[in-house]
Amino acid sequence: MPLITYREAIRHALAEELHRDPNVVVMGEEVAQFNGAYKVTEGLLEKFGPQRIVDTPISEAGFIGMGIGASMLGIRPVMELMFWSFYSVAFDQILNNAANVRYMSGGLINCPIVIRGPANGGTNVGATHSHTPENICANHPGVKVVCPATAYDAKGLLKSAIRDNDPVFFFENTILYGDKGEVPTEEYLIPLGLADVKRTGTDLTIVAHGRAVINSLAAAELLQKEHDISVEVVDLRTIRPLDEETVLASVRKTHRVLLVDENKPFCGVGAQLSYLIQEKAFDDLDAPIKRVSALDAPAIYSPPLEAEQLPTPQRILKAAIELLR
Amino acid sequence: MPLITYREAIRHALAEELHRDPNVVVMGEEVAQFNGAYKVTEGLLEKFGPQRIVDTPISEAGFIGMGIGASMLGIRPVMELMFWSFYSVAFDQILNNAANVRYMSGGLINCPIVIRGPANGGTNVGATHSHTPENICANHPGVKVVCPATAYDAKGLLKSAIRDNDPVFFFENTILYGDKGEVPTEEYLIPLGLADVKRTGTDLTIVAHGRAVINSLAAAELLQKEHDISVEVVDLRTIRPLDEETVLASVRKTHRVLLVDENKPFCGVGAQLSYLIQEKAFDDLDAPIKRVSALDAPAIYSPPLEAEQLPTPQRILKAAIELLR
Amino acid sequence: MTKKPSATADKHDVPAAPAGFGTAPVNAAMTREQKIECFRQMVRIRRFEERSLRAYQAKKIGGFLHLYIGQEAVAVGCCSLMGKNDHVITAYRDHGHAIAVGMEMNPLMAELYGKATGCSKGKGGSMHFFDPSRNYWGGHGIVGGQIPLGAGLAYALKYKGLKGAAMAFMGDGAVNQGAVHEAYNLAALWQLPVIFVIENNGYSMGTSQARSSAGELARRAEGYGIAWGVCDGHDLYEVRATMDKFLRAAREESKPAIVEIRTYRYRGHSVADPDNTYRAKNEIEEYRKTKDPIQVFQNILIAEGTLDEATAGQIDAAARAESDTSAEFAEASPYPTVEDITKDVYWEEDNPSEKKSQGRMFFD
Amino acid sequence: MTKKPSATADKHDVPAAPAGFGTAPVNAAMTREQKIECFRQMVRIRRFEERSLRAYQAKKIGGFLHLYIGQEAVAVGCCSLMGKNDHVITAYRDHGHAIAVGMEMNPLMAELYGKATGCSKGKGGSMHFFDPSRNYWGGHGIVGGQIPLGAGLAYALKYKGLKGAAMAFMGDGAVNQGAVHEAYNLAALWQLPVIFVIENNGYSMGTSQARSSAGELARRAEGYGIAWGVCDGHDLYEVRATMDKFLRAAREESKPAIVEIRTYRYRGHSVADPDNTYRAKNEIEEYRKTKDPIQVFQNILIAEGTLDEATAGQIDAAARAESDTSAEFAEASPYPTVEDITKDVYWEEDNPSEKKSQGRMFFD
Ligand SMILES: Cc1ncc(C[n+]2csc(CCOP(=O)(O)OP(=O)(O)O)c2C)c(N)n1
Ligand SMILES: Cc1ncc(C[n+]2csc(CCOP(=O)(O)OP(=O)(O)O)c2C)c(N)n1
Ligand SMILES: [Mg+2]
Ligand SMILES: [Mg+2]
Repeated sequence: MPLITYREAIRHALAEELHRDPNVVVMGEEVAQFNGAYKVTEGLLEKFGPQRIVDTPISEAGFIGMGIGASMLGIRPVMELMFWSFYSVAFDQILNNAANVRYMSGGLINCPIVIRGPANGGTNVGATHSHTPENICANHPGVKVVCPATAYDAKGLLKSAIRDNDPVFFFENTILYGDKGEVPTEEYLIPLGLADVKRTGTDLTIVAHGRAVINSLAAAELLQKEHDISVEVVDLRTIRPLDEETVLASVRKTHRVLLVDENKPFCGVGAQLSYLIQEKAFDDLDAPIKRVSALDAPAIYSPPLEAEQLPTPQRILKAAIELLR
Repeated sequence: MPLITYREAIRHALAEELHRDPNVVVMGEEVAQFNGAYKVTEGLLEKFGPQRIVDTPISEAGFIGMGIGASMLGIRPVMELMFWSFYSVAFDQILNNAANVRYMSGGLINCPIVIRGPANGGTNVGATHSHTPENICANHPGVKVVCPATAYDAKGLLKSAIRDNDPVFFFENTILYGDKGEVPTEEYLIPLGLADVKRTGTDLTIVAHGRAVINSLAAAELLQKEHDISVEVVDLRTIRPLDEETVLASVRKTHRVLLVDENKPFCGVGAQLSYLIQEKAFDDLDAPIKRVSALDAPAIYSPPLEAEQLPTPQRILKAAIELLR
Repeated sequence: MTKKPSATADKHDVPAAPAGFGTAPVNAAMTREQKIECFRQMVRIRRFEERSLRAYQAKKIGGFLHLYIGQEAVAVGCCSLMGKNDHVITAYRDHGHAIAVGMEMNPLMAELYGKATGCSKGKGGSMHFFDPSRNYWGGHGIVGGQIPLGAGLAYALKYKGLKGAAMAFMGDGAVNQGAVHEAYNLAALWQLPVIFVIENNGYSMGTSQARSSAGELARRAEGYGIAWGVCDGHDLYEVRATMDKFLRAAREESKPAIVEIRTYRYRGHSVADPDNTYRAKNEIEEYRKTKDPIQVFQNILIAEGTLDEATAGQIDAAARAESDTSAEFAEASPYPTVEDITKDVYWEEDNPSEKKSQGRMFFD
Repeated sequence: MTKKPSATADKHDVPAAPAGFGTAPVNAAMTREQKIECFRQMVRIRRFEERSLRAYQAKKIGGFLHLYIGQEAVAVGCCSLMGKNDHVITAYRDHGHAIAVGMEMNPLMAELYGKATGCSKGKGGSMHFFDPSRNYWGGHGIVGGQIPLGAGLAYALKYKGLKGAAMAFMGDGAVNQGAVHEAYNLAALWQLPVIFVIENNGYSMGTSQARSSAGELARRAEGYGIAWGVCDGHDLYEVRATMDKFLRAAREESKPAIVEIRTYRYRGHSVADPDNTYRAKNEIEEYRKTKDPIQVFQNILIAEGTLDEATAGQIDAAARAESDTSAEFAEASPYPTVEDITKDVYWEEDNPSEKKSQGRMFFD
């Protein structure tokens, strides 16, 4: 299988779906002529033309709302937020209009929109540009939330997202864009709501999503090598729908859980998971569930400090060892 | 002590603080001439004049942002959101500017703004008007979040909020506005971050905030009378800062916990509490923590059904009995 | 803070509708039946609203009830111009538009009652009427929030190469929401076939236009190079004559426009609004007497010889009867069940045979 | 979707600065020292920026670096007019304004390096320079998000009865954010002493003004009944002459305004921007050659006899030295500690002796 980057995997998914369905439109700031702020959409304008690849003004509420309206008439817009952080100025369109229009119309309308873009800290762009709102989005019934960690997952999940008839919010990561992974040349889809056990193990379950998966795998490697601890890493891949079976099966095997994500801790994804795990696997737990999330402050700019603010392999390792003590 | 309504208690807090500090300004849609959409600010225009009680256009991002800017220069704006739900159009101002400006300036600037208004379901105003975003706000370090359940608490907490030098988000409830409670005539303050045990008990701890406290107390009453179950009800009053000591002390006494709130469940306040409780009181728990929250769908309009969607005393009672089985 | 009055004249001095819009081509071309149909629709809206008010007072309806009484000529005038590819979206004051696009009273009243037979199955309520089969896209509660969606309907039309237009209605208070301006700019930049219709009834809740908006409402179009117009909304012919021009430019040349239609609501902002702090009783009376859109149009039609008093009376009686029937229908209908609460959330859950996702969709 | 070019001429055809603004009263009244000081500030900005660019290329700086090179006359011209009650707020391209209000290079460079000695203690970075002691309120990353705050500074001035003005700077791309329009309306309605300054450098990232904005940028003011103006931003005298008029109206009559200042950035949107997809190299060269604000002002000052080449050279050498020193200062400074991450979040936590709240403030 060819090795391609996470960025290319997303681009291929876009290209294939643009090719498959003439109603798919890619829209956002700098996606066309500039080839994308992070070059995800590079070359698409040339290939599909300005009808299908559309540059917008800096009007997130306006153009996302426009996409929602267009989706009600059968267009399938794939909206790029240059950063997911900018959902802050389009929050009403995203989490009232897209999330609720089906419900409020008693099911008469559906809203097949995809909103995608990077949501991560770690690139020293400061507090306003480093939000990871997958928890906040997933709080809203009516939406689906996807957080791929690898090129393979990103491609298969994005294709499913674009074909989905509900609003799907797709969270990428600028730090992963350059990561390479094996991606088949033949077409494949990954269903939303299916977690992936990225590493099997017996002593501890780590549940993670997004880049935290990568750091957890690195930590797991060290734990095995240096401490002889066997860690299973469950990559949620999708936050909502959530594959609770895979999570619970792992917990029932290892009896100890560490939750790792980049969210700010208060009401982060890990909070929801810990409720769910203790509720459904109470008697299987040999120790309290622990979390590693971002240190609880707005994202700091200072580069070496921001690295520490996020879940590093070292912080994960330390938490794992404490948990197993 | 005089019996006054929750609405009056808030009004008195506003009037006292307006009187005390000439930099306090009350601002929002219909707060002045119309006397407030829910009449919370009734009479304030007459008493304090149009400099201090200011009607705004329907521009939540604009006027809240304006308040944030004014607060940096020493004004202490108390902003009314007619519904907290409308934070959706001002999200960026509230959760980027107010929440982060202190941090991003390395502590040079503080933002003593209060944003208050009702946040609740149960009045059949549909999905877009029934958000309860205390979980979402509290996810953001830099802000404080208050959810009073009684007239007494509302007054004492609002006065503290207005004197606080950090942004404080104050969540009221249209259904509680008419509820009466004893409120002293002499001045008092309730510190943020102090929970209140609203009922003592030995068999089960219910942790709740806002109107869920009232319904939990009703359920506790029934549980005592009809099932001889003794329930302790802890009213958080403030979500952030959080009085974890009071919660944990109760759990260590009863060994069983039911979390009740109006949030949509995924990453609701209850999720955070369950992480915290299982982490810090793992060995004290005799049963999994359970939750009663809103049924997981956008707020339905249909009046009898919306009542069922929220945590009713009956649903709380049922959950409590199951938990104790 | 002192507030300077805006340059715009206050609502009060809107002049009486100048006569003569009946001869505008779009009106002259109407058949007798079409004219009477417009009259009938206005009457049906009025009677439906009055009936729903009584139901609200009898506590059959929850939440808000924003009545359209006094504004009927706007919705009916605009919607009577709709062709097969024309679309409508509006705010929460949405009963008039629903009837004007052809929705039946039964599902509307049942929706107000929160019944499963309602147009939104009791899930949306008064603010959320929808009928995609009639190109009616709601009914939206967040002030101004529907306006980008309206631009999106126009975007879809243009994308698909269909010659149609979207009408995106909003109130005079909504023009100060940021999303509205973003949509103006997008519509102008991409020449989307959308007409932004400002139903200026003089007030946003208890705030007069002068206290909420600087400048003239529709004239903000100039900042975007968009065509704009202002017209009186009491005379249905005038509404049609004005809108026809802009709709044609939208359909044929894909040109956006902003049109301010001056109208008036007789009732409070919503039924719960005490309505005595911000306008004088005689202001309302004055409108009722001299500018009532139904009365104005009835007078015109009678003067034209299109209608007689007797027919007008029959139409009115039929509308009253239809409203009463709808209330009976609503009353007799069942409520949704608790299981229904979590339906209509996800398309996929409602179409299990086509479901592709796995995992848990709902939580507790 | 085809995009029609906006009515506004593209950046390219901005005419060369007409001579003669030096005689405007506000410029004629300047002392020789004041003029040289303005020149010096522009040079200091330029050299600071160039030095920071080298530091960025040497990987001493993280994240974004949005250089102000080419736009110096705007910040210096505007800020040189500031009185004690005048305030400034801007977007992420904020180094120029920081130096123009009088901030020292050391804490600015240290901030870029993410050091504890930075003006924001290394917490804000390039986009978040602040100095309340110099009436400088940032440095904001969300496009347009600072504009309502600027209106709020003006609101506070008016509330306190101080005769001052707020200048709220934004780029040409920012005018399409809804919050900007909401602030326009509020400023107009309440007559707030705020000047909204659009620094039109022709592009928002890779998008030319014509592709992002319909109509003329500052003219949107008319929709709100606000005064507006457009001027060239290459000639510091012109910037001062234009802004002085609006600043006086703001301070003395509490009148808002929107002023578009046409300028140009030589560098990419940020240092990471490849800058070859959307404009021609010779467009940049043309600006450098004929409109460079420092060169333009130097020529004027020399022609006036205010400055000679030698002094200009000394100023430049001093600015280069100062920039190098600031880089050394930054380099030598310590990083914040991990404990610092959770400081400066809450005023109350940072002022424990005055703390009133209880409970847990931070979570894990
Ligand atoms: C964003 C937002 N803010 C406030 C409200 C509350 N609200 C509902 S209607 C209304 C007044 C709107 O007035 P206008 O736009 O003139 O429409 P009208 O009611 O006159 O039809 C307000 C303030 C809301 N629904 N959404
Ligand atoms: C709400 C929001 N959307 C998008 C961005 C990303 N972004 C940062 S700067 C910029 C271009 C802004 O251009 P302009 O306003 O002309 O200012 P300039 O960079 O030219 O100074 C964009 C799109 C952002 N920071 N905030
Ligand atoms: Mg109105
Ligand atoms: Mg620009």
